[in-house]
Amino acid sequence: MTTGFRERVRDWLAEHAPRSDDHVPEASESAPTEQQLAAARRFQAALYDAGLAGLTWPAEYGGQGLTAAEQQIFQEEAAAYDLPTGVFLISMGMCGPTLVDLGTHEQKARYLPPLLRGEEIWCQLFSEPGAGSDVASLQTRAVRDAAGDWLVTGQKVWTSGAQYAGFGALLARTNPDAVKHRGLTMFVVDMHAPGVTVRPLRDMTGSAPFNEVYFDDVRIPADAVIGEVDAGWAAAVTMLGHERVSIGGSVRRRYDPMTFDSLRDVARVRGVADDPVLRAELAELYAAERKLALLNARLQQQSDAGLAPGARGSVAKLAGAQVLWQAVRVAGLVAGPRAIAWDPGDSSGDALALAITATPASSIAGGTNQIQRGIIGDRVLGLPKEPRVDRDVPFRELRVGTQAR
Amino acid sequence: MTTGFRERVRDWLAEHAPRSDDHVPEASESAPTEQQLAAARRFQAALYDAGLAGLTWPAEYGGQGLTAAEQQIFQEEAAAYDLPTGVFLISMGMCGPTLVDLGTHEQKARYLPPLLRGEEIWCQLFSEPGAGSDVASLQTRAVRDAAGDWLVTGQKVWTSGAQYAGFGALLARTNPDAVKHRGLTMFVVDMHAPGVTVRPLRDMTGSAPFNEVYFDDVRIPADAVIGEVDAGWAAAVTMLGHERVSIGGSVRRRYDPMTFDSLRDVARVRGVADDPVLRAELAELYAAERKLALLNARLQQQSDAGLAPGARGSVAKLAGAQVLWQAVRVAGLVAGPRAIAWDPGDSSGDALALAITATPASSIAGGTNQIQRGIIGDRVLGLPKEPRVDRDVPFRELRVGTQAR
Amino acid sequence: MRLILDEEQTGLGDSVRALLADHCPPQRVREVMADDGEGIDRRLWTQLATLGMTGLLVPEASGGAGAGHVERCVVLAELGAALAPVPYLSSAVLATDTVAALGDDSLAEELLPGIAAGQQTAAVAVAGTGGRWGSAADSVQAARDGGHWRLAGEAAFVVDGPSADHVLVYADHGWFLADGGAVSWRPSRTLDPTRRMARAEFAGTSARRVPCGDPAGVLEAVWHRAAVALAAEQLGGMRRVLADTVEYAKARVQFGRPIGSQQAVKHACADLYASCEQAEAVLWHAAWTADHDPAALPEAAALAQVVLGPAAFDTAAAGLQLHGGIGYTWEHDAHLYYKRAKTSELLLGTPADHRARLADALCL
Amino acid sequence: MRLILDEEQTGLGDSVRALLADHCPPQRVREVMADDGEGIDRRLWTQLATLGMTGLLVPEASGGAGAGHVERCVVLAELGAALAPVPYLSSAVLATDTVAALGDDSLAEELLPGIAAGQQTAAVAVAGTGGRWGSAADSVQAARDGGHWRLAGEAAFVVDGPSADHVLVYADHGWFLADGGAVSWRPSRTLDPTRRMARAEFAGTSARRVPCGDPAGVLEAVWHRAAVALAAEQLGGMRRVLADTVEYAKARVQFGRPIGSQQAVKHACADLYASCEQAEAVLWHAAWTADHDPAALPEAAALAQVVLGPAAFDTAAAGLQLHGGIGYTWEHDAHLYYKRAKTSELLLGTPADHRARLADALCL
Repeated sequence: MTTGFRERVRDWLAEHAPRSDDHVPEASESAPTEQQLAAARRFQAALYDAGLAGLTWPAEYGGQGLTAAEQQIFQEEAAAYDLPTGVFLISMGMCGPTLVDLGTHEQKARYLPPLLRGEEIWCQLFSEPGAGSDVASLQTRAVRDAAGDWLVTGQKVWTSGAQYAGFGALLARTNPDAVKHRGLTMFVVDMHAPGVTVRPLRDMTGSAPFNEVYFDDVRIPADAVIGEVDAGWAAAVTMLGHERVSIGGSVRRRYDPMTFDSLRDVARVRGVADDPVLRAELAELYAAERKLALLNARLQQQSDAGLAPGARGSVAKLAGAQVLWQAVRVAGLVAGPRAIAWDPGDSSGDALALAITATPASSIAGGTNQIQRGIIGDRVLGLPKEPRVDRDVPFRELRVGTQAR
Repeated sequence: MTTGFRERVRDWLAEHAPRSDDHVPEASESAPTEQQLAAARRFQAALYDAGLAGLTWPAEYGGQGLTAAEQQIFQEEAAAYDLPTGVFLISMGMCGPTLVDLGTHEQKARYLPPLLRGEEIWCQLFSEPGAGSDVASLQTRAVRDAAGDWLVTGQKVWTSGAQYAGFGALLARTNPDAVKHRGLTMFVVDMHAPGVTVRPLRDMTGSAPFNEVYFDDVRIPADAVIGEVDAGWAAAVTMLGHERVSIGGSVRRRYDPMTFDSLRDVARVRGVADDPVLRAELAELYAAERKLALLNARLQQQSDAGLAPGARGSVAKLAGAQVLWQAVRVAGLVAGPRAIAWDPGDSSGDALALAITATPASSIAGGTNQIQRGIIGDRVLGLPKEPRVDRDVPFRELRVGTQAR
Repeated sequence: MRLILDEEQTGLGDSVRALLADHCPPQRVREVMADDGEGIDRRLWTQLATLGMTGLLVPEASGGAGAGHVERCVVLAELGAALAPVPYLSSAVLATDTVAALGDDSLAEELLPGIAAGQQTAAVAVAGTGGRWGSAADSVQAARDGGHWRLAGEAAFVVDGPSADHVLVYADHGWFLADGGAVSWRPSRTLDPTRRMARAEFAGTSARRVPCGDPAGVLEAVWHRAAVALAAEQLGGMRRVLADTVEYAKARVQFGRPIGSQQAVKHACADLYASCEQAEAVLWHAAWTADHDPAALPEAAALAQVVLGPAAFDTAAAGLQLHGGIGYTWEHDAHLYYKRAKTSELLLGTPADHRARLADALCL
Repeated sequence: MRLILDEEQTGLGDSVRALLADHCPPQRVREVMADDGEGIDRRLWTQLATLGMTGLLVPEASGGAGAGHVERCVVLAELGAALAPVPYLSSAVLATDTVAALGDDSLAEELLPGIAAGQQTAAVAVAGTGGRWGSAADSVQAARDGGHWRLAGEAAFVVDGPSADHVLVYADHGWFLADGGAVSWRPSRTLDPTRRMARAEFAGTSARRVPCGDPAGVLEAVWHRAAVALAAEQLGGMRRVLADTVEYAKARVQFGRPIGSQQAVKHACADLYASCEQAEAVLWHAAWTADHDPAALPEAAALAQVVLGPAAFDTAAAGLQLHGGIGYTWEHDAHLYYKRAKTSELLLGTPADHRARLADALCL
């Protein structure tokens, strides 16, 4: 039966996958154009109509009710294409699965089908200026009014896709008298509700793939709670678990100036590939890249054999960032001054500079290197936790972020 | 007047400083022979008789009552020699100054003159198997008996010079019901008292420059307390302050296989000095060594100008260890297999292997790299301290070391 | 060998720092950076000139201060800390030092008073399109045309080129002086938005040949002095990043306590401090050597770039990392120091090139 | 490409680990180490032989197990973790692989059954006194003497030489087999007290020439297999150091809490784990490649040494550091792993040599 499925997927993709020039940037890469967005929605709708969206999700809510085996087959076949599904990554990889896990029947019936068809895109509203690695210290407040509705005020940051999302999964503080992990609640928020303001957030590369989202007395109905009131931390952990899986699965597919292959070519073009010192640097970079690739392949084989990577995925994340930093160093050595000034219109110059400028994200976004080392130490090696000074204190009495409260 | 002093020192040293083949190893290096010890004592006595020992110490107790200026002059002149004073380093640099600061008149009168003459050598008894970086967690107990004497039981470790020391400055716990820093007392202990056992402690190089010292109901009279009962932590801080000054002042004088000069010569002898990769490695090692040397020179100039290095000395200690580790790496590259096997009788092979084997001490002894970074962060940069879980708990209730209590 | 500043030098740094705090806050840097023009704050430049900063190494006879490299490095460290958008490195360092090294009195008389007064700026064109220091000699051809010379070809990576009144060119027949306005400039895109560079196109551009027995020797002398000066800028950036990072580590709370109380952050800050302290010592040694021990300068200057280049970049990268997400935003200044540090690390050659220079100086 | 072990391979590792836990505890390693003799635990060697471990790569026809590199690496990882004082690397790897690569049936018939049964051991002499792999060809001269050959000169860094029954020598005229007892041995002093090496002195030593069309090719093939085998030993050492260090970090209390709860220690342990996991992947890839994709072996083997050599040493050094003072004592085992790791890092050439091999394989 799975053989038939593979052929179906392969045939469908061969017919419907867009050519690479229809490329849609991933949510975390840069903001898509209206046109790219429309093309992505069309593709996702076609995927849904072909019975290839939400493979493992319940059939009752628009999914296909299949197993991880079919999902794996789809991914293997899709690996040959550059599908324009980046803008749905958060919807499909994080918000949707969390709704499947924790949503009410009404929520799932209302939200999952249009999510799967690409009609409604979701974003994730956790991080705040004062709450990055320490998400649970967030300050956005949701206060219940007499009618049982919630009124939300606060600011979120680093929100991918907020500019085109119809809905968001919002984490807000509903009980400031509880300790910090206890007084949070997760909500479905309509991104077009009055009081929601989305502003692009420019990052150090100069582009604005992220947003800041401001909530000014935004009204949310009582039935928009995901999971239980004041049990938002558990819901967030559920969602972040789905995030880790999606991050680990991503691959560098398109031209990347920071790979060994690219930098070796730069060295050849500049005529410095024979320099023994640069040759050694390139070989070391290759070794670093290769050992990470082999680690990922081994994690995959272990996973296929039934040993899920879990927190060990942090090793790949950490090593990935380290390889990139090493590549930045080697890029300077092989490209020389060309890495710092180039002619307008020289797209390889633009690409190299963008890659150098984007590298810090690798060791910050999705959990800093420091956070990854903590995860490995705590969860993989079982080392004792640091003493926590914020566990037993009502949130109201805690200092957080850098802001006056 | 100081001009005359410089000449006096210069003349005396020219006449009395031993030739380099009379070399006496430093306390932390390896155990001296009886003969070396006797020679060192003779030299120190002559120094004392010439009025050149204890320059800044009170004249009342055998010192010369001079200023830091004369001390500085002496050190400058002595730098040209390899004086056999290593075995007195702890006596003169730590125990003596602490007695000057905290001792009673009787203690100073009894102990300082023979200490200055080299007749009685001192050792420092702080560290324990369960209390290294965290000295205040030590478990050696001193219990007062009906007569007011103290009975000491416990084990000390990493004690330099205990095998030839006449006296020790001992830190012991006198009140286990107090919090850990409050229940300690410092004592003068007679190293030949019944119940004191000194055993050589072999380190990873195979030599035994250190000792373990066991106390089994050792009786110490009431007047042997240095400073106040239960105020031993303050006394220890005083003594460790003197230690930091002596460590910062040490220099690598004799042949050292881990220097740039030595490793460049190894590369030349092996005919690999022209290898561009090794050339680059050697140049990097030179840069690391040179920037540390320039840092030390700058700290000295600042100190001369009235800005004492204080905790900034930890930078030199940290950087020194890092240079050595870098040198170990370069040594492998330039010496190749010769670093791992050599003919019996090839003393350069012995020296290289010893240097590789001794390197870990550089980042552990005298405070690990981790401790140095903490000192820089806390005291130089003024970063907030880590939360301490052991500050307010009676020592009796604390877990320490790895031992059952 | 003196590795600490005297009172006068300390005072000099204080006054420049105060000027920059008032007139060149980050907001001002960003205004100039966003401007499509020449990328220079002319008003600030004039203020620096008024204080005598623009002619520190110009002899008093030519209207300069006749001061030393140490003084100039004191100023450069402050400019580097503020990312001040002024043509100091190009005009007060590279061009001034080239004129000095050429030793041609009439050239000095013609250029230095204007440079020292800050009324005119000059740039140097020494790299060809491949970027190697000195490779302009391969890519710019000089030909005699009657009484004067004409230049043809291209030079690249010319710092502050388009805004310069004069351009000193290292061409196949030695050193030439061209009028800035006579050169055809093609502004480059740059990693660092606070430092402009351009490609110079010569198409029969009229130029004056500067008599010079050893053009390559002059080029070397300029490199050594530029390496020291750039290291001073790099040191300034390191100090500023360190100070900002320590301040942030004290203020930012996470998991109920300041992040600076976490060992991961505290120890990283300690490492930055250790790196910065060693960089200080190397820089002041190089500056002192430039003033007092010219024979030792090739080694000291190479050492300065070997140490400061990577140290300044690593510091900028670590500072950004320790700021977390906020450091990755355009709004925060961390990225400006990051881009400047990578640019400076490669401006006079790569760290591997500098290491090779050091190895040469050590007779390795 | 398979990077994980199957059940049988896992079981193999378990049984060797159990054997070593019973018969080769640290105390036993130290007894053999302190002994002036050959530095080998003969009883343990016999036990390994009884389990069939000594002839894993020997064909079944010659009395071996006919297993693959993966299986041998499983065993080597356990031996490396235990620092087992047995001539496995010398006899079951270097000598066995040399015989296999030489492809001479009569040699194989003569040597392999004894080696596989663990009744005889063999060593290889390939380095001259300078230590370069293969340089014995410059320092050992072979001359025909009637029907046989005589060897003159010296080879060095011969692992387990004096205890070997047979010695395979890479001399100027190709490969030779000499009787171990006929060689004059000069035991070397070694950094690693658990691995003996010696200098072989040949003074007209009678030897048999092994016919071989491409002696250098055989040498290369042996290097590739040795690089993989040594990497397995290195991985075993890394795993053991990591486990010991994590255990210590949980148990040791400082400032009122286990040191493993301090970020400085925890994050260092995390880095060791990350390094070890990547090393595992590289090792099993190299072992799989040796079994299934010989054409890719030069790259995979070089990669294994480029990665595992420095990683194993850095792990040993960091593990020692994290133990603090106790790790610096002779009594603690940390120094044995430290000395073994530095020795292995340089045993088949330096990391720079291995990197050059990798660059060659990548056509850089």
